[in-house]
Amino acid sequence: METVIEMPTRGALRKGPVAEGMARIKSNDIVTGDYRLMVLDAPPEMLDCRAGQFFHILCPTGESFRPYLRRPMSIYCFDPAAGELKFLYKVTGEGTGALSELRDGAEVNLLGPLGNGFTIREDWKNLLLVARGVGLATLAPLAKEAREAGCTLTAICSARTEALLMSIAEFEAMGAEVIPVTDDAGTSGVEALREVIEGRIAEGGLDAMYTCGSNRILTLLQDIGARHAIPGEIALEQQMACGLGMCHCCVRSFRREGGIVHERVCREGPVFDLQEAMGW
Amino acid sequence: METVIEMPTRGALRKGPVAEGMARIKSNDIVTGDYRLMVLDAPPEMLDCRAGQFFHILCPTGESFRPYLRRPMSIYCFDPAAGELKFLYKVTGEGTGALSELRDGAEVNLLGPLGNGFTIREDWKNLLLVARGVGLATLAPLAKEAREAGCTLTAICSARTEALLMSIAEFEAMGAEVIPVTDDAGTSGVEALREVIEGRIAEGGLDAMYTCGSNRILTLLQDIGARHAIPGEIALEQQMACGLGMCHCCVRSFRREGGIVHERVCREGPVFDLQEAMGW
Amino acid sequence: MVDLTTRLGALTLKNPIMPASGTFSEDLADVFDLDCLGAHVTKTITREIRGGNPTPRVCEVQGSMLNSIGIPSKGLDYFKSTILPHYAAYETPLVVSISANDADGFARLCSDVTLPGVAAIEVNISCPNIEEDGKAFAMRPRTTTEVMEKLRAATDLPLWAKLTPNTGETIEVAQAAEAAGADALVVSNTLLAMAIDVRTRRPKLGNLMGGLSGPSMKPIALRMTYQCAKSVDIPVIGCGGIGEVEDVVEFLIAGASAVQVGTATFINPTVMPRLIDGLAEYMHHAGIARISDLVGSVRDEEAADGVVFMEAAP
Amino acid sequence: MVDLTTRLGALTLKNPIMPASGTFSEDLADVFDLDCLGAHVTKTITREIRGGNPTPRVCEVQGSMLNSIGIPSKGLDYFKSTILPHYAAYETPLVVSISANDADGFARLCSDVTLPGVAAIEVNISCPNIEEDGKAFAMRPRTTTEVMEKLRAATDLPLWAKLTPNTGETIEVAQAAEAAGADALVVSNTLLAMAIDVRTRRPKLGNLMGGLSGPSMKPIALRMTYQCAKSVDIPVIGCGGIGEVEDVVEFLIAGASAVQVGTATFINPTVMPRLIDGLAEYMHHAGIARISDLVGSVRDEEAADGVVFMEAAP
Ligand SMILES: Cc1cc2nc3c(=O)[nH]c(=O)nc-3n(C[C@H](O)[C@H](O)[C@H](O)COP(=O)(O)OP(=O)(O)OC[C@H]3O[C@@H](n4cnc5c(N)ncnc54)[C@H](O)[C@@H]3O)c2cc1C
Ligand SMILES: Cc1cc2nc3c(=O)[nH]c(=O)nc-3n(C[C@H](O)[C@H](O)[C@H](O)COP(=O)(O)OP(=O)(O)OC[C@H]3O[C@@H](n4cnc5c(N)ncnc54)[C@H](O)[C@@H]3O)c2cc1C
Ligand SMILES: Cc1cc2nc3c(=O)[nH]c(=O)nc-3n(C[C@H](O)[C@H](O)[C@H](O)COP(=O)(O)O)c2cc1C
Ligand SMILES: Cc1cc2nc3c(=O)[nH]c(=O)nc-3n(C[C@H](O)[C@H](O)[C@H](O)COP(=O)(O)O)c2cc1C
Ligand code: FES
Ligand code: FES
Repeated sequence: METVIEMPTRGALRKGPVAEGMARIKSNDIVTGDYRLMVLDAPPEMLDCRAGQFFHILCPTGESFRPYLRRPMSIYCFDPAAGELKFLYKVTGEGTGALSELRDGAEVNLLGPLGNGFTIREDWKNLLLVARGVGLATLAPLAKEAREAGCTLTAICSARTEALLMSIAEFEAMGAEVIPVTDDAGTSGVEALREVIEGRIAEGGLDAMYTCGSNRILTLLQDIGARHAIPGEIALEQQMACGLGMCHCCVRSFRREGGIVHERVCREGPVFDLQEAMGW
Repeated sequence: METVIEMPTRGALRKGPVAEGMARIKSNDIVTGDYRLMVLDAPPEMLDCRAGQFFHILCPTGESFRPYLRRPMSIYCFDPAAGELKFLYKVTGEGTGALSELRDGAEVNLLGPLGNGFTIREDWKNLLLVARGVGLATLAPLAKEAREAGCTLTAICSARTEALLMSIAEFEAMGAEVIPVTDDAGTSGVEALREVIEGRIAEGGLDAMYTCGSNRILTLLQDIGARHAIPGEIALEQQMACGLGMCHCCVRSFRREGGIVHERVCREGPVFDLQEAMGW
Repeated sequence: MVDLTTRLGALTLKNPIMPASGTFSEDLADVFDLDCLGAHVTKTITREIRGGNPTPRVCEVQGSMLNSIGIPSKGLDYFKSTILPHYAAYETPLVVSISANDADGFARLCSDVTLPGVAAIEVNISCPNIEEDGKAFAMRPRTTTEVMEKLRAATDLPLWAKLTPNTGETIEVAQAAEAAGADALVVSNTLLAMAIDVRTRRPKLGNLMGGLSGPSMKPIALRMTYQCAKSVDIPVIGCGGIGEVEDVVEFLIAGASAVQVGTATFINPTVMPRLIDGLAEYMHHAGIARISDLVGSVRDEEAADGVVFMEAAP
Repeated sequence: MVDLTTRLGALTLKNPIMPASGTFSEDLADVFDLDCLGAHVTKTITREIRGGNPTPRVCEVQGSMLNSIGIPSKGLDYFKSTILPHYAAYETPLVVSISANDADGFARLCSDVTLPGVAAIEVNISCPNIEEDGKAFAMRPRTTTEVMEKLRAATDLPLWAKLTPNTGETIEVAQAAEAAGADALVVSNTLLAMAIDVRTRRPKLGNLMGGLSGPSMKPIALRMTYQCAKSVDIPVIGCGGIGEVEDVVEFLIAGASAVQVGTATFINPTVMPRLIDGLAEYMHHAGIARISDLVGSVRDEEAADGVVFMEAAP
């Protein structure tokens, strides 16, 4: 007699706003130095993204790398029409090491899109972003959103050497003006940056500033923002376990009326108000 | 200033009788059913072997299989001239599953040869072996040793079906007479085997019997051996951790004057006296 | 027809799979329909608003993780105004995990969360008891008895005691909790552990030490589950390193009536619905009709009774 | 020139790497020259001849193993007639691990193995004490004190106390052992655990439960090593899950003066000589001249002192 299995959850895996599933790797090549670009064939439910959001990636275990937790990665590029998702990452440890070993055609498990993206308010016209190193991965998709919103964007791209400057062509293709600065050329220091940004403000004004990652740049932009009353946003990083808001491991501190509060980078962030963010 | 590193153990990894190192896979193909043959390009220090000895194999960790301990495998064939080592194995779990996924050209870490092989006493002329299933892997190299010792060998090869009978050609190439028996044909039962063996003894006499693995065959051969005063040996299996005699996990019980004793399969075995071995 | 229904004393769950406290929240509804679960278990809440521990709060160790989150809590009022109403939307019973630093405060909180919409109270007695030397209530039978008696008097709801593995007296503590009126045991919380970054020589956790969870915990939690199931008559809920259907079955066989899934959800957020489906399929193929046919079915006849209470291995 | 010399009280070792009891024997000389090691540590011996536990005596768990070997022993006479002479061929100091079921028998054995050729005695007080309730001596400070005082009186050799992780009183036990005259602590033995074969529903170990060892133990043993090093003045020898150079360094930073390597030798029998070479290389590249520059160098200033004695994590 054929018995019937009761499947109590059939239908439970219905699509929530966050998808979990496999995506196939189209390419995964070195960009420059330790930086790699992973291009994925992703299902439509993963491609309803905003600039600033991220995916939580299950990096595979192998002989040489044995990551356990997922790894958060900003969306470097999403293209629903092409069904493409891209991550730009720096190989630093177990997780990114494991990612770097994946060959074309391999599949990788993604969870996302997660978190809140950057805001472009309707009345903002002139935007500035300051990105350093892998911070480009997080800020790059802002260029497209800025263009779609009809804004002009200036991108200050900072790196150790000229060879490590990435994505300049991509920014320019999106109509952004790129100002490359490097440690080698001595153009990437805080005071040099201040001059450039103050120059911009003097010339034509700035409506908003965006950055991510660096403490030094955060402090600089907070200072400039406060002086000139220019709002801004910063994308923050923190160790993550769940990526969904459940475990409370990814908190950072923020200044609010009433005192300092903790917020979860994965849920309330990763994008936060520039002035509220605190250095670390 | 160039400092010198003191290498306190330089030379410590000098060759002991047991080698540990990598061997390259020449092929790793299905023989029949779940049985696979792995052919390895092994260094000379691993090829000074005796029939009945084994290697302790570090099965690799991957996505699908995550064995932790090494796995013991009998030497199915060793050929110092060709630099070849072969294992015949049945895919049953994590470890053998992991082995089965290895591609040609991959390397695998081996420890061995380990344990004590079979004895062929100088005055023995007519030998009989009874092998079933993967037990063939353990007993097969006896054929070559028997030939080199100038003995005649009868090999009773038992399997569930004819399709699962392996190595008959190899035995015959070594001059052994092969008696295939199968469950399908109803020729592999204890009583059928008893008849065949008693027949041999009646015809020309038997000097020694060899087997491995099966409790049923052990009991049969012990009975026949005791009746006719024919000595014999059995290769035993047991879970192993170290494979070298250090951990005492691999013991089996043996009848001795003075009572029952434990011996380590990896160190005092895997080959033991047929009459002393106890069923399990 | 496989029947996944699970009885935990007065409570009947539609299946034995539920989340472990602190590894679950309403946020997971973004990924699947939470009504498929056997129960919902909240993060441990405290009466006061608490900030939690310094970051980093998690780190990896070989194949598992450490955490030292520190029970950040938005307090009792937030629980009543926001969290509790949220779960009212589900049929699945809600289990509220609570904790406090002293037994009387613990009992008062227990009484205050005895509210409509709460199906059971899980008391996290694995947290430090600051009236004593800071060791968790559940590290000793005496302190377990003291706090559990007060908790029992404070509520009529089913009371689940969550034990700690950081004790040498698992069985005595389990029996003390039962004697004091616990309706079930949750076995167990995380095991105190540590990791150091050799490059910086700093502890990998901001709070120096933290709790080990994930696959490494499984054989330890399974042993405790077995010890508890053998020594008490109330149901035991297994917890620690569960991530695959075989793990669930292994805990049920060891004596658990249900299981909680923690860290595995971080690695695979859909693991709980997968386990529910997988368990039904497993039972179907193995010809097992009811969960109760598995619970405590370990074939331990051959292993001497004496070793059940054995406390040292090699 | 990197100096690997390690001081353990009166004893000086040429390097801090030695085997863990029960995972080493003269058989390993088949694979490498045992004189490269910092010390040799025997399998625990007992006075009587003992058979050990039923098989299976080992099984795998995710990325680690369980064992329940049960201290089979050929007895004291065999040790004197066969094992001790064997090690006379080496320069490396010999540490003899011993055990007994009651404190007086333990002390007598300790006195009887105080022999020329023995450099130190490791007392495995993680084994069951059958005079009490069968819990290991090292589970409680009181029973630790009792047995260690008798052991101390029985020998003038350096006395190493091997602790158990199956206790909630690690620090108290460590301090009791020191107060009673231990010269060093070995931290630690295996943690009680269990595994069940879901197909047969039988325990995977013949003895039902066994000790967890290997990588899963590392964060637990590291935490105990840190706790002990912070709370006693005698040297601590770290043990548990060590298999890579970074593991050795992590234990040294946490406060261990030397380490023992157990299960890793089963996976890779040449791991100890590799660790010795690897440690020298690591120190060279990191510009560390002496082992003592690493020992206890953990940068824990930021983490509050209070949490050192914390006993519960989340
Ligand atoms: C929202 C967000 C977006 C990110 N986007 C990118 C990106 O687009 N490209 C990119 O290269 N990197 C990005 N990062 C950083 C990236 O997650 C880490 O570099 C990565 O986790 C390092 O993992 P690993 O295993 O290689 O390094 P390991 O050093 O081995 O990691 C050890 C642990 O620390 C955590 N960790 C290490 N560095 C960071 C970090 N900077 N932030 C958070 N956790 C960290 C890891 O997740 C892991 O748990 C992002 C981080 C966050 C939080
Ligand atoms: C000396 C010796 C020689 C052997 N020679 C061969 C051979 O030539 N070909 C072959 O196919 N098999 C041989 N075996 C058996 C082989 O070791 C096991 O089949 C293998 O370990 C199974 O591992 P697994 O991970 O695939 O199975 P799993 O069931 O996942 O293994 C789980 C655990 O049980 C142990 N185990 C399982 N079965 C056995 C067994 N029969 N003997 C010992 N330990 C076991 C494994 O080593 C592992 O630790 C031999 C065993 C011994 C002791
Ligand atoms: C990040 C994290 C937070 C936790 N928070 C709590 C908590 O608040 N209360 C509690 O009782 N247990 C807490 N735990 C313990 C889990 O509920 C569970 O007992 C433990 O993680 C073992 O199960 P696992 O191995 O499946 O994760 C937490 C565990 C983790 C990993
Ligand atoms: C197979 C085996 C046998 C052991 N026997 C003993 C023993 O006889 N005496 C003892 O003190 N510890 C014994 N131990 C414990 C080890 O010495 C060590 O403390 C433990 O395994 C943790 O270290 P590891 O993770 O490096 O293996 C044994 C461990 C194993 C795995
Ligand atoms: S990573 Fe879990 S709450 Fe943010
Ligand atoms: S496997 Fe360790 S003694 Fe045989």
